[in-house]
Amino acid sequence: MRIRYFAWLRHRVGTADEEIELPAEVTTVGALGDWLAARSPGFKEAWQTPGVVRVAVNQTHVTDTAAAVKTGDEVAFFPPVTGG
Amino acid sequence: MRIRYFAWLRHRVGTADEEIELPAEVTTVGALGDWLAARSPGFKEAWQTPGVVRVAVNQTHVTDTAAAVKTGDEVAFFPPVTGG
Amino acid sequence: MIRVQCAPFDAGAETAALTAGRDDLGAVVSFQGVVRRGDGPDAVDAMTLEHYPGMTERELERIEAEAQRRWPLQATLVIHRYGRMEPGEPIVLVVCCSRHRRAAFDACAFLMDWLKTRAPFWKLEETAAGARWVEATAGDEAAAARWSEP
Amino acid sequence: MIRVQCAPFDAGAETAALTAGRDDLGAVVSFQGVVRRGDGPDAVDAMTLEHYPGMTERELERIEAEAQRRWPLQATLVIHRYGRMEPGEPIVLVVCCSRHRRAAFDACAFLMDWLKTRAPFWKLEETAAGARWVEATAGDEAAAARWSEP
Repeated sequence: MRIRYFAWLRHRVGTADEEIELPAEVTTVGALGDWLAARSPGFKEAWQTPGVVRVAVNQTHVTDTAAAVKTGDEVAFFPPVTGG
Repeated sequence: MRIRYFAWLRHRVGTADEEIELPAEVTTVGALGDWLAARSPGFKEAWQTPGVVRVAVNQTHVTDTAAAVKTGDEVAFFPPVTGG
Repeated sequence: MIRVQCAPFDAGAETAALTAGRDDLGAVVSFQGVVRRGDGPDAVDAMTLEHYPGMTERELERIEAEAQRRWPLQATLVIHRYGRMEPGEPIVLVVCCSRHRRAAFDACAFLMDWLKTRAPFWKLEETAAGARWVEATAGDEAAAARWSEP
Repeated sequence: MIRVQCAPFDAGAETAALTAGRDDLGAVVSFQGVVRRGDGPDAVDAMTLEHYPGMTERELERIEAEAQRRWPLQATLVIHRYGRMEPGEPIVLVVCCSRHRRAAFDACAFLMDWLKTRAPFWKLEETAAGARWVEATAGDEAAAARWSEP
């Protein structure tokens, strides 16, 4: 599974993207975030602060942490957008 | 006093503008309209139909028929505007 | 800035001139009205805009000043044509610049709504059935009324 | 039509190309967002827009399709830049064409409000005090929320 980070979350994590082997028990966006948080203190701090981290699965916004993720998906984590 | 007519009201009256000698007893927009209506059947029909004739005194919209007019003013009569 | 003219205008060039060299504008909203041909027997071959020289300029200046009073605008432009024009030609251009987009959008919509009900212009359309004066619409009155202040 | 690009664009030329040869458009509303320098210690020397290639295009297409679903639009254009830009440079252009002005105004404001809260762009500002990521505002969330359907 490909994981991508953007903007200041990319700085906190220290990488723009990474390939991970998705553990079998990680099947939702929420569980994936928790699993990544256990590996990265920078990500953990942001992930545990409400309203700070947004998620897209296969380039589509996801707001429900119960949304499914599976091997082969591209999952992105980023702060609220500020374009326009 | 200079009187001006625009758009289809100009066609009805048959002139774009005219100079009149303002009778002493005509001191309001309403009285002026009535006085002009007595001279022009085309103007009279439009003037007596509610909401059809708009008035400007010295190039400023006037909505109150009791508004004052006097010798030297420029008074314009026209249909609701349709620019833009 | 307001301008009343017979000649066509280039909306892009006018807007570029208004904003040239400025780095304090966050939002530039523009409205351009264009002669629309329309369909069927009502199709318009051309349109002639009559206006009231002198009052037109004064009224547009009043409307522009009112927009500047209501919103924090850094630059405004109103160009309105008169005379004969064909489908596809521009009739009117309104540009509003502000730091923030909401003020620019609202001011531009307001300027058009007030212009439509106050600026002394009248449209004469040429169709296959002959020439006819365009009638004012209740929709335009309602649009202008939504900007009335308490 | 949507476009994501690093190079600057000419709003006037883009709008002219969109409307060229058309006589069925009554109203053309455009929004242009520009890098604003700002004042004092917060003054911005430059700004870099990061984005999510691929998702950006998809999201802009979704937003444009939603506008076309909600309003009778005859042509739409969204151009958004990424990369480094200086005060006075254009960031984004949205153009909406419709027969009537209200639809064009509303659709253009809607596109900007949704774009501001959904399109995956992030602004990094360079100031005298260093670089800082722009924070999302509650105002933008509120602006987007006013378009929610029942």
